[in-house]
Amino acid sequence: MKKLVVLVLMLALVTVSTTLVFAGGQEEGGSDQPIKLGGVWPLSDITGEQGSKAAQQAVDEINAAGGVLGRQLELIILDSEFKPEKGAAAIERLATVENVDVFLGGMASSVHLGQIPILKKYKKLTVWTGAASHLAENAIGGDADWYFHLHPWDYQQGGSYVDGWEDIIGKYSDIKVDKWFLAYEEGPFGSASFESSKVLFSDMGDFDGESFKSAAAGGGDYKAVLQHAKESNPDIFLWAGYGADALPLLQQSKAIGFEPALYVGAPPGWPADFGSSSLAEDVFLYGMWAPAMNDINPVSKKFYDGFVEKFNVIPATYFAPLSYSAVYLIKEAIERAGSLDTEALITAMEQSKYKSALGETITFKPSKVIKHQGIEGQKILQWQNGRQEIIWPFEFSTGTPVYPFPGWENR
Amino acid sequence: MSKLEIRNLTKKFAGLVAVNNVDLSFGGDEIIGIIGPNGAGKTTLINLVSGIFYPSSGQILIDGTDITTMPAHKRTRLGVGRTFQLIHPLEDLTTIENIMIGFIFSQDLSMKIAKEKAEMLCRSLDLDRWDRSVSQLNILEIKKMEIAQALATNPGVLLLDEVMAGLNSDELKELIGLIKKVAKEKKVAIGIVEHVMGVIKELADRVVVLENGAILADGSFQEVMKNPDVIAAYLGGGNYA
Amino acid sequence: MKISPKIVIFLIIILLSIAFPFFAGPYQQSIAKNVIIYMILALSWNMLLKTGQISFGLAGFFGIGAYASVLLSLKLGIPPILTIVLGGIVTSLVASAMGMIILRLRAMYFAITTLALGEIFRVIIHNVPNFAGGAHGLILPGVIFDGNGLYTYWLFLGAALFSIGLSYYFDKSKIHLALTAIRDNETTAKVRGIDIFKYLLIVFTITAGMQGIAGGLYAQSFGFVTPESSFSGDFILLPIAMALLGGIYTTAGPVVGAIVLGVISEYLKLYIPYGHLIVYGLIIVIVILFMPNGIIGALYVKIDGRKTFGKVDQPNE
Amino acid sequence: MTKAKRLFLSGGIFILALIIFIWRPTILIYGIQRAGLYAAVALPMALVLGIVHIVNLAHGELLMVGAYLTYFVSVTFGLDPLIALLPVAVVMFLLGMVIYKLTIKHTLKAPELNQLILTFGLAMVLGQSVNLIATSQPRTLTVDYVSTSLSIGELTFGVYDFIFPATALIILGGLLFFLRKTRVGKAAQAVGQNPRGAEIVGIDVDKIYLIIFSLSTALVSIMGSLYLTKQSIFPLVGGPFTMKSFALVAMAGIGSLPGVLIASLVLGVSETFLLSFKGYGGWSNIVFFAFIIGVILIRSHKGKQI
Repeated sequence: MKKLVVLVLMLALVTVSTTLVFAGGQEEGGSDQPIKLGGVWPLSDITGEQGSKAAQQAVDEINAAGGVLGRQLELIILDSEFKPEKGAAAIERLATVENVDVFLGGMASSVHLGQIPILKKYKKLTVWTGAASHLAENAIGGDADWYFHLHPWDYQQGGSYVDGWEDIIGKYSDIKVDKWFLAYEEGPFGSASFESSKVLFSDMGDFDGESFKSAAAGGGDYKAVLQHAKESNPDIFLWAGYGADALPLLQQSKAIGFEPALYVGAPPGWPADFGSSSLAEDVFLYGMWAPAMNDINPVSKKFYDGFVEKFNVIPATYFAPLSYSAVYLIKEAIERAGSLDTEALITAMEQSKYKSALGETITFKPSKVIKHQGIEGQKILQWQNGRQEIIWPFEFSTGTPVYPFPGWENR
Repeated sequence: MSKLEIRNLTKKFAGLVAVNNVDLSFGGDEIIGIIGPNGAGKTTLINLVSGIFYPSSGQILIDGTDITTMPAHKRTRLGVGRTFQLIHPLEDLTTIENIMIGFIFSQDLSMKIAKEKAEMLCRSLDLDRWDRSVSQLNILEIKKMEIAQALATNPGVLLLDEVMAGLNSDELKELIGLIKKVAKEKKVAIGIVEHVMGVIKELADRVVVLENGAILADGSFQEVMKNPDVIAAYLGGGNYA
Repeated sequence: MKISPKIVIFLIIILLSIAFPFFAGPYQQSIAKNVIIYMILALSWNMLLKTGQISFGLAGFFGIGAYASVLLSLKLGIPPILTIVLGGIVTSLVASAMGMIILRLRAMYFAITTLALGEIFRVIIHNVPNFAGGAHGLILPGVIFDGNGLYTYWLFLGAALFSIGLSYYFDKSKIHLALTAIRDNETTAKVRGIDIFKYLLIVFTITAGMQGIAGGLYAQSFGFVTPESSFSGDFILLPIAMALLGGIYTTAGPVVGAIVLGVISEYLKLYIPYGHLIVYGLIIVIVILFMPNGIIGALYVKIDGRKTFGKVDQPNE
Repeated sequence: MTKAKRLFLSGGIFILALIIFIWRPTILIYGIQRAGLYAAVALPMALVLGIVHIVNLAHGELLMVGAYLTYFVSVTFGLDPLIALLPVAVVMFLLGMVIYKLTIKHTLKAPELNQLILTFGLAMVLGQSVNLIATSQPRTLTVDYVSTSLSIGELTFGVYDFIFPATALIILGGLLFFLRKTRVGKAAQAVGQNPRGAEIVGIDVDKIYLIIFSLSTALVSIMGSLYLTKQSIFPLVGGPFTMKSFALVAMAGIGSLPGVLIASLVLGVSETFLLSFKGYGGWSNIVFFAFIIGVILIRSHKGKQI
């Protein structure tokens, strides 16, 4: 009996202390208070880690330059831990405990799917940098005017590749692409690439593909899929996987003597020092940004130098400039709106014309379902002399394509 | 009044014959002693009857029902009870709970009635500290608990496997008295495997001697002890008297 | 019926938890909901553990429940609450069919087989894109109660109380005796009339159903399922850690463990945004080292002076 | 099993292997390479499970830490990873000792679940610490010899991967020699079979546990170094290996080191067999788990309950 009483009392204690611990301040933001932005990223992942840091960098820059509307910005960063329920709880906290005015951040579609019901509840201005799955777009729906999505949707990425290769073939007549082979990791990221590409590339010749288990998921043996690719002898070999797959794929291609004329990789990020490998030379890649952008884009240079100075590392993922851009988009919208009223912010956001570090001037247009889609495509780049050079769109190009992919023996 | 019949029972383990063509039946309130040298197949026989192992061939019947291939818990319900040579108490349960198990699961009694019955049983066995955990019991109490556990399943036939092992002479006397009382009051047929000849002499109405898995002799204690085969077997296998 | 202080305190806690949304904000409620999901998993896992069987199949059943609930909503238009219950029943049916085959395995062989079956479910879901959305998963047109936090919280609380009640019933009824007997010594248990297989099957089926219900709640409240998130390995070891840190073989243990670990993880990340999981891991290590019987076990030792608090069979050798 | 049966079975397997080899030689080549990796990683876990009787959920994380150490040693001192693996293995042996002394030793008397969750916590600490220090960005060493290939007629395949089966055989041979021929090894075997009995005859059980756990840590770290030469590493790279090894050990039967090799071979070859059919790769994951369940069930049917 006694032990039960003690037990129950302890339970009660835990409940009460929980409530107390999480009862946050509910004070309203006065005009001298900072404007609060709330960001959610998976902080243990390089995308989330650098994305959140780049956002902080932008906030610090803006504050150093006097803030917005005479007020400072404050960025509250929460970890989604790559878990939908944690990502959703983070939004609840930002909305109710921290009383932020704007949501931003994002990475991973499944986490975002969990957050969407909560975002819909608060309908605050939301600027999202990740989540490419069309399921997320469907879940957001067509009437969410407060939602601004920067990252291209999966089908848009596929479409941009079609445009890109058509442009490249048109410009460089020696490049021939009739037969495609796509090796894709079996998770949602790779499957989405395959399904959309299969439809989109059907006009551009033979399209074939097969899945593999990514090293990120405990795989890393690509010999079977490479063997099949070799047997189908494509003009262009693409792979959609993760950074950890990049070099082993090349090594195993070399080992089995597979030498396609175009070798294209589409991971969200590349391994450190990838460029220093001789195998990496002249591999094409899809991406939104590379340090090469600094040569032609002053915003990119400013972002890059600031990031390196502040954090002492090189930005390794395009989620960093993307998050950086998100903060500036928000800042400009607040300035245009002259207030933090959501309606005014949405209208101001719709008028955005922000020259971003990614090259594009970001404006918002409707996509298949939602009203406000920012960037609509990826870029085609190529590893040349250890550096990612931008090949397409030609307006951002920092290099010309090297074709064909040199044989393994000449490296 | 139950009756256990064992017909032509054989059990082989990987070529070794542990029980060899045994025919044995007893019942009513008979107490039979099962003796024999180490490795004679006594415990295997009990294991076969209670359903721990299944025989290689032969038949086991209780009150005419064939239980040869029946799972152990069903045999218990039909009245086969036993104790273990190496004691197997359920350590995470209290003593009374250990005993209640039999009432609940082989006689389908409710928790409340099972508890009352278990307490009654404990009293009748002079086992007072029934609310303790098993680890706090002494050896005699554990033996009593084992017997109570088996009695709680309401057995018609109770097989006791070296239940006296490890007891001093006072404790031995107490337990012998108890078993006599149980046999008389509960009308249970008891098969008792024992090394201590004094116990067999005291308790058994009839004695069966096993050697190498087969029955060597079957009769009253005096008869069996005079049997030259038995004497030879025991002289060969060491002195147990 | 005489009113004991135990019942009074218990009622107060229930009332407090029902009234929780009125003095705690949506964030606290969402934490509570997350805690409840893990609490149900921890409780159900602990219920099966009483037989000595260690299941790693939690994520598999969680995923089946989640998918069943979403598919029933999408394909048959059944109301969400009903699909959660039906999802639990579907999971139970799957589990009982599996149990027929695998419940004679013991110790780590059972554990690894349940884990493998969970993975097989995930791979199957992954490879049937037309039926279950394949690698992308499926989304629901809306979430349960149209996102009304109050009702959702009460639904979760209801599920939690149901699970606690079930677990408590397992502690107090004859099932407790059967399960403990099976864990302590199977030979004794069967010789005393316990149908081991029947009880294992019952418990396996019921606990899998609870795990399926947890999956259904999760899917309906967030409005989606994907193979990766619905069958996530997080639903295996975290609930086990919670049950163990709270104290196994009791109802209070998993409840306390889920609350403590669930709250700590939220608390930590506010102060250590980058790297809080290191501290979380360290807490698990330290508690296991210094409270091998869990929080409730440590309390029992304090109150009862009892040294040991149950034990699990050693691995088969 | 009778001798005739065994002969018949091995003959059948040999003929099957021959047919596969003639039909699609790559299945066998890649299958053996894959099996080698599985076995070499699973063997140290089998050792710990067989003797210390703990399921080490930090097994994969120790591989990962070994790989990262090798990476940093190689980059800093410009060493070839195959040379760097030696000092790293020594360091990892010491790390194993520290982990054992500080944590595992104190939970050995507790139920096995406590060790499971303890090592789960350790895995979290190791993984997240590396994540904080080195970020989640994959890291790679480029070593030229890993893509060495051999062409026989039409067939071109990588030969470097044979380092995995070779290592597996060396580890297995070494461990068997250690356990059967050396004094410490024999003592370890006695401890594995009956720790209490071993204690009575005067074996220092704690010291044996310490040696075995540290040895296993060093061995798995060597596999981490080898893995680094072939693959990119990242903080979560080890996780899948833990479960895979655990499953293989269960398939092999606890305590059987050669069994791990056979289980790995069966799995490796059947996975590559399925992968060789285009479009069925996604189902090859099922093979792994179906095999585990099948083997465990068959063994439970033949023997007693396991």
